[in-house]
This record gives sequence, C-alpha cells and structure tokens, in this order.
Amino acid sequence: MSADTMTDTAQTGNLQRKLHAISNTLLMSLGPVAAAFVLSGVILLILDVNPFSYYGYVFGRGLLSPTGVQATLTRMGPLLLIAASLIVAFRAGIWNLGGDAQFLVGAVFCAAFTPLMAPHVPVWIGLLAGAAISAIFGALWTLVPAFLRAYQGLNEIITTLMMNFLGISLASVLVKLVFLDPNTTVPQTRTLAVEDRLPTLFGTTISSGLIIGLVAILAVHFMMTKTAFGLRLRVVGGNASAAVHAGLAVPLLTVAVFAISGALAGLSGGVAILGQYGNVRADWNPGYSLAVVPLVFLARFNGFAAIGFVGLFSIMSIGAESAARRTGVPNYFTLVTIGILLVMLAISEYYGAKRQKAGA
Amino acid sequence: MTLFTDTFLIALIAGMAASGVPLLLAGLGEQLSEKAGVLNVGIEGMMLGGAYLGFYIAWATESVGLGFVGGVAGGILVAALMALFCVRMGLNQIVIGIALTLGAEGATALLHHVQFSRLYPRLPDVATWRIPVLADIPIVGPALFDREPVVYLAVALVPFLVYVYRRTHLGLALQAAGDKPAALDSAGQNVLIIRSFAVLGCGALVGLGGAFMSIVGAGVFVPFMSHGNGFIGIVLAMLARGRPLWVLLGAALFGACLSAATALQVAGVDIPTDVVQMLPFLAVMAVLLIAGRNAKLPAALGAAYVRGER
Amino acid sequence: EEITSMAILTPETGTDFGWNQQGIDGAKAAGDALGVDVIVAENLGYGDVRPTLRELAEEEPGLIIAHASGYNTAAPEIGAETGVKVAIVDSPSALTEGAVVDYTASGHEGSYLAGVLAAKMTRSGTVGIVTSGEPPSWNSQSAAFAEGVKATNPELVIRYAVIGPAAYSDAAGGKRVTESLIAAGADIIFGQGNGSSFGMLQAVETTPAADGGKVMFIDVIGDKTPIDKGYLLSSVLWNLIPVYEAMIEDIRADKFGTRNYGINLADGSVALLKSPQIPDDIWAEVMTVKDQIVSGELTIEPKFDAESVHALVTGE
Amino acid sequence: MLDAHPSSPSTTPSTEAPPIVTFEGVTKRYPGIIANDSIDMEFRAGEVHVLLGENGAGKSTLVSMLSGLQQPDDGRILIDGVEKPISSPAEALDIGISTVFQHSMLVPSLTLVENATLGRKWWQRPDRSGTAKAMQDAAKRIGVTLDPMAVTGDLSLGERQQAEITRALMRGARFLILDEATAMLTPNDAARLGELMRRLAAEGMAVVFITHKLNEAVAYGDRISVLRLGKKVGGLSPEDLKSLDAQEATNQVVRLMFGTRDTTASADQKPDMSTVDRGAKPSLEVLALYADAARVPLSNLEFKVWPGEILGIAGIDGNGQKQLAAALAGQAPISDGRIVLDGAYIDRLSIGQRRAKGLRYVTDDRLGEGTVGGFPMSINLLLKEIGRMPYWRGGLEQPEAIRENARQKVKDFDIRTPSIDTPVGKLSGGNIQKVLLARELSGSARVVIFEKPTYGLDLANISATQMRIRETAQNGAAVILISTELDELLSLSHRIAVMDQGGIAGIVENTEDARHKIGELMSGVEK
Ligand SMILES: Nc1ncnc2c1ncn2[C@@H]1O[C@H](COP(=O)(O)OP(=O)(O)OP(=O)(O)O)[C@@H](O)[C@H]1O
Ligand SMILES: Nc1ncnc2c1ncn2[C@@H]1O[C@H](COP(=O)(O)OP(=O)(O)OP(=O)(O)O)[C@@H](O)[C@H]1O
Ligand SMILES: [Mg+2]
Ligand SMILES: [Mg+2]
Repeated sequence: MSADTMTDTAQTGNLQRKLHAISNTLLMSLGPVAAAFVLSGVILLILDVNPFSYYGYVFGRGLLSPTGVQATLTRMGPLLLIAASLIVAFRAGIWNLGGDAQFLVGAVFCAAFTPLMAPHVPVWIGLLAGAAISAIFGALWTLVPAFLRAYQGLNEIITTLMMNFLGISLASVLVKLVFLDPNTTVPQTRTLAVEDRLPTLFGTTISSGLIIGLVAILAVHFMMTKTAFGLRLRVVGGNASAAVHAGLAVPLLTVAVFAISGALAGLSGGVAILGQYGNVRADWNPGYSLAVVPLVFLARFNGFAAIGFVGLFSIMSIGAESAARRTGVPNYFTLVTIGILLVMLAISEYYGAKRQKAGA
Repeated sequence: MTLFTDTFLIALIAGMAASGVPLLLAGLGEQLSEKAGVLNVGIEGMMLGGAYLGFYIAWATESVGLGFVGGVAGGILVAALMALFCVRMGLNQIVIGIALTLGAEGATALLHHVQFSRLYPRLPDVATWRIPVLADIPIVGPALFDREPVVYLAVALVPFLVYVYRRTHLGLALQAAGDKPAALDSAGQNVLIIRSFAVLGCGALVGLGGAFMSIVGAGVFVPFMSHGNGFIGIVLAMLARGRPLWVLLGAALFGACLSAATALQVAGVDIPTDVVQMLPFLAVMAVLLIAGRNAKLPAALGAAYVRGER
Repeated sequence: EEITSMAILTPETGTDFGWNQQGIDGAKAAGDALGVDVIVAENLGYGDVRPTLRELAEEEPGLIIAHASGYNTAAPEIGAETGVKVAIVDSPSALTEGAVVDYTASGHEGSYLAGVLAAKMTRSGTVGIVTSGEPPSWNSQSAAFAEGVKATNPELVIRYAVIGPAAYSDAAGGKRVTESLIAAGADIIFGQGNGSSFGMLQAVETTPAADGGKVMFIDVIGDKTPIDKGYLLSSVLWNLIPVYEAMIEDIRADKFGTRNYGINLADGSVALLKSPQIPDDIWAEVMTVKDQIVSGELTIEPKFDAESVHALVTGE
Repeated sequence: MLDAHPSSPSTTPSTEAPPIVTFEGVTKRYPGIIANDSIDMEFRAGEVHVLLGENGAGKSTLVSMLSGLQQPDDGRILIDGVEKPISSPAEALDIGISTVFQHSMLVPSLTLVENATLGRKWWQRPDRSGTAKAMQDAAKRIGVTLDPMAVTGDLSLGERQQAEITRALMRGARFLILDEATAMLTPNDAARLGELMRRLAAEGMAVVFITHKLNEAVAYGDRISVLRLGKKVGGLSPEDLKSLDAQEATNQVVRLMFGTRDTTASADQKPDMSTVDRGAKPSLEVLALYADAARVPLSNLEFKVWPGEILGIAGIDGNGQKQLAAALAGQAPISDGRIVLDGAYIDRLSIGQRRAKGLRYVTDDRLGEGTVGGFPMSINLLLKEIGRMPYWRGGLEQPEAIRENARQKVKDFDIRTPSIDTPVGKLSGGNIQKVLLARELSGSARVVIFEKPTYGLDLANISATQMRIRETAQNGAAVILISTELDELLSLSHRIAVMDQGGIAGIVENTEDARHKIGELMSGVEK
C-alpha cells in the first residue's frame, strides 16, 4: 500500500481552470450517483418497488426536507472528524484501521466524566473538558500500535485491527462495570442533559459538531498540504526510506501521527456524545470509521473532497433509511445501495484519474 | 457431578474446531490474496456470500456436498467482482473491499428476508468421517478425528498451500506478484492473471469457510452471521506473514480462546463475560508484543499493477 | 385527547419470532383494535435513531413507541423537542406526565415458571441457559429462570453461558455454546438470542443428550411453534397488545404519563407456551405455581444485572 | 588487464542479415513529452546496435516498446518483416527478445535462482539446483561469479545487474537488449561483457546496447543510432564505423548527441593537488569502525580525509561501500569505533544532526531512498531542507520560493523535466540523478559522500557532475567518492582506498602507478 500514488495535483491554476475543475467534480460525483441509482433501481424493480419513488424519498428526505437536511448536516460532524483522523494517518502512510475503537474509547470517557462535571461548571467549560478528555483517550488508545510501529516496525494494520476489537470490548466493559449510571437498569453511562450539550446552530437542530468537524478537516488539510510538519509526515508516508535518508525523526513523527489521528477519532466520539447522544450505551458501536475509510480514499486524502463525499454519504444514509420505510423495502437495501454507490464512485475516480493523466 | 467429563472436554475441543475452521479458511484465503498483492478487505462479504449460497443449495438440494460447492461458488461470485474491479480495472482495493462487504451484507440479508425469514429452515446434522486409529485416542480423537470431511479438507489445505508456495512456480509467481509485479510481468507472466487467480482462490476458500459456518457451524443462515470473522481472518493472515501453518495456529488459538471462554462460564468462574470475551484478542496482542518484530508485508500490497507505469 | 396514528421503531426486522416481531405485531394489533393507524420503522439498528424519530414526529403521530432500550435517551428528548408523546422501555424513572411513559417488559414471572417446568422435566439433573449477550431483559429472565429451577429442586445444576458481547446474530456461536452445555450434561436449554437462537435450536435438534434422549428447548418472547421440529418445550411468551392498548386508552382519557406499563402473568401479557411435549400433570403443577404468582402469594423480583445471574447460577 | 581498453570490433557479417525487428514511424507520448518521435529503426541479426543519447532522450522508452512493456501510440512494428504488435512481455519473450532493463526487474524477496525461473509454467516445480547450475555457467560466460541461492534483496545494485545479464543470457534468446547494462560494472567486467556481445553477434544474435560510454559504443557497436529529444537524429552505419577510427567516430557521435554544445570530457584531467591542506586538521576521521551488516560487515575501517581532499573508494561493488556510506551518514548502526567530524565525535548523532554539522550523502539508491517518487520534483529538491527558510516561514510553505528554487536548479543542472511539478519518479534515470545532485550540492558542506554519482549520466552531465565534485573540494569540503569507475576515481581523487569484503585493503596516493597498485589491491595480491 503505497501513498505515493496519491500525488497532490498541482495547485496552480487560474479561476477559469478552477471553475472547470468544479464542474468536472460535479460531473464526476453526480455521474456515479446516477449510475448507482440505475443499478440499484434494477434491484428495486425486482423487489417490485418503483425506483423513482424510492429515490424521490432518498433525496426528498436527505437533502430537501428541512429536518432531513438538518439530520444530514448533524451526522456529518463526527464523520468529518473521523475523516480528518484518517487523512492525517493515511497521508503519512499509517494505515490506522482502529478508528472505531478510538472513537468509542474517546466517547466512553467523555460520557463518563462530562455529565458529572456539567452541574458544577459553566456549560462551555464542561464542553471543552469533555472534548479534551475524548481527544486524550482517543490518542492514548493508539499508543501501543504507535510504539510497536515506531520502534519495532510492527505493521500497524494488524495492531490497530486488534486494538479495535479490544477497544470495542473495553468500551462496553467500562460502561457495564465502571461508568454505569446507577439510576437505570440499562447498562449506559450517565446522560448529559440536553441543555449542557453542544449548542445547535441558528435555532435548528443542527449540532455545532458540524462546525467542529469542518474546522478540523480544513485544518488537517491545511496542515498536510501547506506546512512543513505536514510535508514531513507525507514524506514518511511516501517513502519511509527516503524519510530516514533525509534525516527525519521517523519514529517520533510516527508516534505523532498516531496521536493526532487517535485524538481526532476520539474527539469525533466526544462530539457525537456532546452534540447528539448524551450518553454511551453498552455494546454501542456506530461503525463510523469503517464507513469513512472508503470515503477518504475516494477523496484521495483531500480535505475538500472528503467533505463532499461525507456529505453525499450522509444524505444517502439519512435518506435511504426513510425511503426504505416509505416504500416497504427492508432497510438492508440501504447497505446494497451504499455498496453500489462506492463501487460507482471508485470507477468514476478511476476514469477521472485516467483522463487527468491523458490530458496533463 | 464433575463438570470436566470427557464429553464436556470433547465438546470444547470440537467447539474449538468448529469456530476455528471458518477462521482458518478465511485466513488462508486472505493470505493467498495478500501474497499476490491484493489486500482483500471484502472477505467478510465473500464469507456471507458463501454462507448464504452454501446454505441455500444445501437446503434446496438436501445435499451437504452440493452445499459446499455452492459455498465455494458464492465466495467466488463476490471475489469475481473484486478481481474485476481491483485487478482488471485497478480500482482502490480498500474502497472496493468495503463496498463488497456492505453490498454482500445487504444482499444476503435481503435474500434471507425474502426467502427464509418466515421459516428459518435448519439443516439436519452433517455426517462425519471417522478416521480409524486416530479417532480412538481418548478425548482428542472423537473431538478432532470424527469430523465433517470439510474439516479435514480445510486442514489438508495447509500443507497443500505450503507446497504450492514453496515448491511450485505458481508459488514464486504469487510472491513476485505481491513483491514486484513489474518483475513478474517482464518475465513473461501475466500479473493480472496471477492476481485474479489469487483473488478467486481467496473467494473459494473464504466461501467454503462461510458455507462451513452456515451448514455445519450453525445449520441455519441468519443475516450478518459472519459476525466479524472475516476481519479476524485478515488479522490472522497478516500475523502469519505468508506461512499457512501460522494461520492454522492462529485459528486454533482463536478457537481455543472461544472454547475456553465458554468453559470458564460454564464452570461458573465469576469474571465478567465481556472480559472473558476479550481473551482471544488479548492473547494475540500478547503474542504480538512478545514475538512481534518487523512484520513485512508484500511490497506491492494494495497497489494496482499497471504495466509500464512508474 | 384523540389519537389516530402512532409509530413504532424497532432495531431489527419484525420477523425474528422475538422482541421485534412481538413489538410490531402487538402495535399493529392494538392499533387495529382501537382504530389507530400504525407506522412501522423497523431494522433501524442501535445507532443514531434521532433523525428517524424527528422524521416520524413530523407526521404528528399521537404516540411514538421506541421499542429498544437503546432508544430510551433519544426518544424522550425528541419527544420533548417536537411535542410528541413517547413510550420507551427499561426506564421507569423517565415517566413524565403527558409526555413519556415506560413499559419495562420483563418476562421474569414467566421465566420463573419456565424454570419450574425445566426442573420438573430434566432427566439429567442439569439445565442450561444460553444467551447472546447480557442486556437487562435477558438478565432478568435468566435470573428468574434460575430461581424457578432452584426453588423447585435445589439439587439441580444450572450451566450458564453467553455467546459473546452483543452476539445477537452469531448463529454458529449459538450452536457451539449450546452443544457445549449439552455436553456438560444439560438436557433442557433455556435460550435467549435473536438470530443466534436459531443456532441454539439447531444444536438442540442435532445433539442428543447424555442419555441419548432428546434435548428440549425453552424459547422466549415469541412463539416458534410454526417452525418447530418437535424440540420446542415451551416459550415465555410476551404479549404487548394489552400494553399498547392501555397506552392508547390512557391518551384518550388524558391520563398519559401518569403511570408506567408492564407485562405480567396476571393479565396474560406474559404466558408460558404449552407445547405437546409437556405432560399434563407437570403442566398442572406449573399452573399451580402460576396461580401463586398471580395471587401475589409468590413474588418474583426482577434482577437486571449480570452479577445477580452469575450468583444465582453458581448457587452463591 | 584492469585497464582493458575495448578491443576493436571483430569482423562484422558482410552480408546484411534481414532485420528481426523494424520500427516504422514509431511514436510514444507521455504527459507533457513526446518520448519517441517517429522513430524508424532496424535491428538485425548478427549486429550490435548501440543506442546513444542524452539522459531523457528516449532510449529506455524505445526499449520498453521492444520488450512489450509499452505500446506505441503511432507507427508500425514489424517482426521478421511482418507487421505484428509486441503486445506483452510474454510475446516479446516468445519472439526471442530478452531484456536487461535499466531499473532492476528482480524480485527482492526471491533468490536469484527463483528469479531466473520466473515465468515458467505455473504447475511445474522450480528446478532450483538445475537452474543454479545453468546460472553459474551463464555467469561464467560474462566472467562473474554469483551465488544463485542469495536472496536478491541482500545484493548490491551491481550484483543485481550482473544477475540480470546472466538471466537474460540463460534465456537463450535471439535478440538481446542491454539498457545501460555496464553502468554498474567494473571496467574489467564491462570489457568482458563487450567481448561477449561481439561473440553473440557473431553467433547471429541481434544485440541492442544502450550506454553512455562512447568508447564502449564505438568499440562494440556495429551500428550506432543517436536519439535526441525523442527523435532519431542520425547514426553511424557499419560501413561508417569500419571506415572511421575510434576518435573520429566518437567525435561524430558527440556532435550528433549534443549538437555544437561544448562537452569537453574531463576524463583525462588530473586532480588538483593544491587544494589539499594536509597540515590542517582532518575534516573527517574514521577510527577502527566496525558495523554488523547482513552480508558484508564492516571491520576495522580507519582513514582520514582532509579539507579539500577527494578520497576515492574503489572496489568491486558489494564489498561494503554502501555500508560504509550508510554508517557514516548515520543510516546504519555501527557496532564499534568512532567517527570524528571537525574534531567532534558524531557517531552518536542522528542523521539530521550529522547533516546539520555539514555531512552530506549522495546516495546511489535514487528511487529507493533518494527521492519520493510520487512527489513533485520541486519538493524532492528540498527533501532535506523541509521547514527551513526561505522555503518555509513559520512552518508554512512558501510556494514561490520553492518554485523559484526548482526553476533555478533545473537551469543550473540541466534537468530535463516536463515541469517542476512532475513527479520525480517519472523522470528518466539520469535526470533523477541530477535532481539528487542538485539537492546535495547546494549549501555549505564539510564532508560529502558521493556514491556512484555519475552512473547512468550522459557525457555532458558526467563532466558537469565531475566539475561539481571538484568544486566541492575546492570550496574546502572533504569528499568521499565511491565509484566503480576507476577512470573517474583516477581523474578526481587525491588518494584512493580499495575496499574488499568490508575492510580496507589499502590506500594509495593517486600517482602514476596508482592504477596498477589499485588493480593489485582489488585482486587481493597484497594480502
Ligand atoms: N524455498 C522457498 N521457495 C519459495 N518460497 C519460499 C521458500 N522458503 C520460504 N518461502 C516463502 O517465503 C516466505 C517466508 O518463509 P519462511 O517460512 O522461511 O519465513 P521465516 O524464515 O520464518 O521468516 P522469518 O525469518 O522472518 O521469521 C513464505 O511466504 C514462504 O512461502
Ligand atoms: N512511464 C512514464 N511516464 C511518464 N513519463 C515517462 C515514462 N517513461 C519515460 N517518461 C519520460 O520520457 C522521456 C524519455 O525517458 P527515457 O527513460 O526513455 O529516457 P532515456 O533516454 O532512457 O534516459 P536515461 O539515459 O536517463 O535513462 C523522459 O522525459 C521521461 O521523463
Ligand atoms: Mg525463518
Ligand atoms: Mg534510460
């Protein structure tokens, strides 16, 4: 798995070229959506469902209805943080596949302490502390893979996958045995009161987690593409031997990458708790990281593109759930739709890259 | 009445084998694919494809043998998409792998919903083969040597694959396809064919594992029944670094931990169930911490091969 | 206040002969009986249910039933935000006048009876409990089952095993663990799990007991008789129709939120399934115990935590 | 024997054999560049056809179309007079075209034998011992010794190149392509390979030989074609070659290659002894250095280099030169001994710290560790300066400064690239080397290690590079020049150390009889 196929496209270009690029991107993302709809439409026909009404509901709900689009935007917050976490790691050639556990561990500690703090401190302090806790514990959960990779050369795909299994179990052990809300029989943490959560935006139900997510992913994009630190990380990812040869402190950078990536994933968990869920139940695992991994690959680790893909994914997942119910298709169909969409996006990205190469 | 009777021990060891075989097949399949340079994160989907089709055919034809053939076919069906998209077209392997997993999860659940969700048909017990002398060993004999033929097949695949990897040109070609595909290509062997073969072979093995799960392991198909086994298969393959025997050991370790967890619970040892369930993962992490060293993966793993590209 | 429509949300599909199916079927039946339209949103998983809740609330149903303990934080919040009445499970303390009710459905009384039945029917003296995880409702039924067994015959051995944390769909695990329990001597299995319970059933069907005879299966929540092959001894049946009906009636009487709901043996919302495998005399004895519970002579306390279960099965 | 100058061509077949492969108007385009522009060319049996051209002229591109790795965008290819595309390497092998590529085509994790058996029928068992014998026999023909059971990844680039030539010979083809096959060989081995080419041609084989060494071209070639900027700009026919003497032929070729540009080769220059001040403190001292390395451990290395001095390191490739460079630069651990730079111990310092103290290392592993292939050339030029002013300020990239630097370097070092944003991996081999040199030779250096700095460079670039190495010394830096080119060492170095099996066999002053002494040291006479 080499990151150097993911080259940065030259940043040169005037406005006209940018406009061209934007219309190209639109075509490149709408084309596959249309293709995915045709394909899954065929399946819908087999299931005796009118594909047009199904997709009418998907977009009616995910994009056009006021509460639907609010739900879409709210869902994007944690997903964007996960995307930011993955971009840092992947660009540095660290295949962190343990994001789900980092998310959960961050979420659990955040949910364990914030509700206890909330009554005693101003809301914003509680929120800041909660976010910090989640980021710190998310980062801590990457420590073992980080050191094994940095100092033992142990492949991080294996270790992060293992730590993922462990972290998911640990999160639920913690909820059931340690951070349990004594006032309920349901194994879950104490609940952060609605008024102590992240504020919503402009009187809607959109969580300000969206803003945090956007800021994080833009900051990461900026860091990776415009700063010396980001370039060092990319050199490590592009060719680790070259990084050694150039005198970069590869082990330290590796640990730093893990820490940043884990912290962002943990923060994603924190934002999910502070902005939406309010508590963590035992055995809860929304699996965001697994969903976002293909999206950041499709985005070629580009922050802006990732925002687009995360948005599209959110529209689809919010809309498809609704469409499934309204058309009587089992909700399993949502998985099929998203699977087909990913394949179509991958194909269009492939042709896009090919065309770019031919035209360059 | 003491708990640790022969019968109970036999059941534990048999349980280890029953949960280990799908992992073994998943790990061997992933290993084959990774050796040739294709990181296959779609094996969860291939497993479900095998589990569904294997079960469906075994149920419809009332033939376990045909069921396993169906399982292999189911795995290959999903793998064929992987080969088409990732090997032929060179699309991103992780994106396609996850897409296939999601798609296969949805599709098999949908099919199950349409076909079985009102009846939940269950298969009868699968006949076993008794291996003469070995089956007479106390405890281990009946647990391991009076088993469904697929179990023997799965274990026999280990030396077979070792032979293929070490003693045939195919083995060398696979390794070259994973380490330096351009070298294989310039030596006149078609990288895409070798890689496609590896991916389809992976699908066959994993599909067989899925079919084992639904036909022997559970006797019933339920949605999402692969339950993360595919991902453990990926871990096993990476831990084993190209050596089939290590996959066998890893699968046995996982199976043993699951059986041990059951034994502890049945014996009433009062530690929280969730903690017991972490055992296998803790065991692997411990192995990694102690024995972990430069785990080299094939150099071209995950990268599509395009002739003349540089 | 009039109610013409209500919505129910379930985490899995309503075809599991279990929790989800009982909820959906119960809501539909109650709606039919009382002239209320029912919107079903099934298979929503355990993740982010707020968007669906908000969407359903937009249709201004008279009531939203959030049929999963995982929804009991989200549903009251969205209820408050949108002004829709909600019913949740496993959170009795959330009761809010005019807004939130709880129906903690626990079949512990029925499970106690199942324990009595198992104790009377076991040949080997060992019974087994298999669960796919340890959520509160499973725990309270496991505990009550164990109590029923021990109360009937303290000498009996209870073997208890959990397939895995949240291994609800792990059918192969269900089969494997059940086989281990059978090997440990159990000839009656009390099994709780969604998809995984079909693996348990398969194990029972294909594994003979130590004495070569049949192993029998006691199910929970739903009625698997239509798919039984002669191994289903009984089931702790839940019937949520009276619960939902009571909610609708309370809304119409403007009393919603003044009380919680439950299921119990007394009103038939919990019942033990009588299969042909149960001899009449034993059934009669079990029914005697039932009458004691209904009359209040015998009370069964629900125990929702895993430790209580572990303590009970090991006999401490 | 060591200075074996290429013998003159043996008798060429007088009756022209029919071409095996004919190119008619063959064109190959890459983004931003036409790598081969309407090439017409014939490759005949019994002929050594030499391709010459500057770095990036399109020689390897032509080879890749002959060997089936690339397809022409335009034009026709005739095989034995019949139009037939060479659509895959397998087809090329079928036709009998066997290629030694410029960049290694061996699988590092396999042994040499296994590499040699790649491509056979998949169900067969690799005949390891049989192949090993065949391999050793073939190696004997070019006069090298190989350990067929060695894992390729453990071998030096030179050894790998020898193995590739051996493998190509083993295939018994009728059309052999050698793309810069002598780049890594010692003059001695190169001469032997030349003789072999002549023999093979005499036996009726067609040979395509790419080299940057004009003496080799004139000595072994029956026909010379010169490429420039993707176009065939001329060449020498067998008749021309026979009628001209070596010097005239060379001059003519140089004119074709470089037009009228001045390319005065520096090969015959002698080092400028005046720059060295041995009275001063040595810049670099290596004291009893030991290092454990997998194949060639370093043992008891001891030498000094003074400011302004160029210390050449001679020796057959794979005798510890790479390990020495890595140990000095801090990329490989040492097990014992000390390294002193300007009077301070640096052996405990990290790579970056050593660099900060003025230690520079120009690696020969250009793509492996020298560059990040997927990154733009402009960034690769600053790989060791990340975060420094003026290219970064406060940690922020300054695109204009970075681009300006790249533009400047492209000009100074004559780097041929479609644009400064082109990923460095897409440049031709020689141009990648120029990027590396451009990067390392800027700024102030105290000690510079050059590892095979001119391999793969064309004449003009070699002389430019050698000039720069001299300048580096004249500016007061101590230079360690590792090379397998004895002539290069003799023309540049003040002293020359000979490495043999991880140790230093001896150090000789670069006086008249240096060539002879070095030869003795290398063949182990003095031991
Ligand atoms: N003789 C051989 N021919 C072909 N392949 C081989 C041969 N020996 C080993 N391999 C392959 O090389 C890989 C590593 O094999 P091996 O079992 O020797 O590892 P190892 O020596 O244990 O590795 P390590 O030394 O790192 O522990 C495997 O993929 C194996 O199939
Ligand atoms: N696969 C490729 N993709 C893009 N550009 C390429 C590719 N291969 C070659 N080129 C470009 O084509 C031109 C010719 O390159 P080629 O490798 O044929 O040169 P060469 O004559 O062999 O040079 P050298 O002597 O340095 O090896 C160069 O500008 C190079 O950058
Ligand atoms: Mg070994
Ligand atoms: Mg070249």
